[in-house]
Amino acid sequence: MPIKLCEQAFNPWKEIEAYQTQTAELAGKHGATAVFVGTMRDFNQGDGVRSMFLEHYPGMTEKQLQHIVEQAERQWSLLDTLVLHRIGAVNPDDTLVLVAAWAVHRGDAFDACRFIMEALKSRAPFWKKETLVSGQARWVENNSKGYQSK
Amino acid sequence: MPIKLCEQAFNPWKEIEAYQTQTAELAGKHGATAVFVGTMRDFNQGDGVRSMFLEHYPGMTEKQLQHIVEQAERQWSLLDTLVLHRIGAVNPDDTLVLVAAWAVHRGDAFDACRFIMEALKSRAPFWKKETLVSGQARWVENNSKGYQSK
Amino acid sequence: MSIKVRYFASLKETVGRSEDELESIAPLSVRDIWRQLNPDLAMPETLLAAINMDYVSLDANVDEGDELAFFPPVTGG
Amino acid sequence: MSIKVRYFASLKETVGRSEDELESIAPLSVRDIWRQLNPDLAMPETLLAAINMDYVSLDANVDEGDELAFFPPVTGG
Repeated sequence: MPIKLCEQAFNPWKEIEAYQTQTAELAGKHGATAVFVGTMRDFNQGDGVRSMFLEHYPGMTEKQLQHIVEQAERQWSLLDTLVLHRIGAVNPDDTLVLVAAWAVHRGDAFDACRFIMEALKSRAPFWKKETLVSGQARWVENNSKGYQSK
Repeated sequence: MPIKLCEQAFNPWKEIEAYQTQTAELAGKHGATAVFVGTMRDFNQGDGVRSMFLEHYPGMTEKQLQHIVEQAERQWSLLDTLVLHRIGAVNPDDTLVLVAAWAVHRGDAFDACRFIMEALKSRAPFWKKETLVSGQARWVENNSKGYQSK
Repeated sequence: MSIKVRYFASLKETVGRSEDELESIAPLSVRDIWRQLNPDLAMPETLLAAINMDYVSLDANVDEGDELAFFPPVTGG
Repeated sequence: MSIKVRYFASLKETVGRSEDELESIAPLSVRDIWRQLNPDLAMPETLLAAINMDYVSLDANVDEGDELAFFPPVTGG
């Protein structure tokens, strides 16, 4: 269940392939892999976007992602997971996030991948600041509060 | 929306990467890619499996997959899809199926990928015949009828 | 003109043939054709049928020139 | 011992600082600390808080030595 924050651009398909190849326990054992890749678009809320900065809370980000993956592992029958998230300066078409889940059966892989992704969106402390084509900078807003404190 | 039946082993991650790279319209436009990869296990229903043969109904397979993808495209907002399915003789750890869906938003990509995969399992005319480690051959059974004729 | 009938997977092994050719004058349903071609074989409960590569019910009518296929539940993916 | 307070993203720009250090004798809630450190700034409705990198409610008590963080709704992924 590696979780990595990446300061440099990464190729999600090469990352999955490399991880799967090096993880001998998966060979012949997993029947299902569900993957989500989030990519930076060059357009958001009606404006062209030139670049973006991904701020995060070092330490808390890793801790929350760890919680999320452990929760998924308790809830579904998983063989392995992989979570990569970009931090710092990013450009359109860069991969922002990769979530992969390996399981024997497809239901577990699909459900866990989606759960991890939704939980990451609402709980992992990342914040996006866009620089528009116009030169203006703005924080991306999240209309839902996301994490609901009790 | 390419749909391909593959007689030879293929690497799903290289296929996605190659398709995405050659499809210029996706660059900077897609925010979300959801992928499912089904892989042959070396174990099924309590028995070691040595190899498998994937029979299909040529013509109907392509027609049904086309229907399924078109249905997904009507139901969700998608930028593109890719469906590859292996046919013929396969070995453990070979990829059996790859479904990818590209969209602006993650909900569409996730839902469409899962829909295509579930519909493929119930409607695409493929049949698996396993050869066990013991040498015995058997057809894989589908306990649900799958496609419900009205 | 005639009706081409195809069998797949385990069903092909059960009936012992992959294809039949049927000359018919009267209108026939999918069910009628099965009975006519396989009089000694009960229709499997989970039997699926397709006419011209689209799924149909066992009561569907088959026309001259159609390709009718019989097969067990599918197990791809 | 003291309480370390951190601000992130747009909130950091709004308060104009990334960190505060607070010496406290009385027991304080997250809400108390916000008010003490930012007396002229209404608490944003969507404010999130974490103590030692776990989410907490605004009524949670903060202990000496804790790291308290304030930030807006997250937008990762």
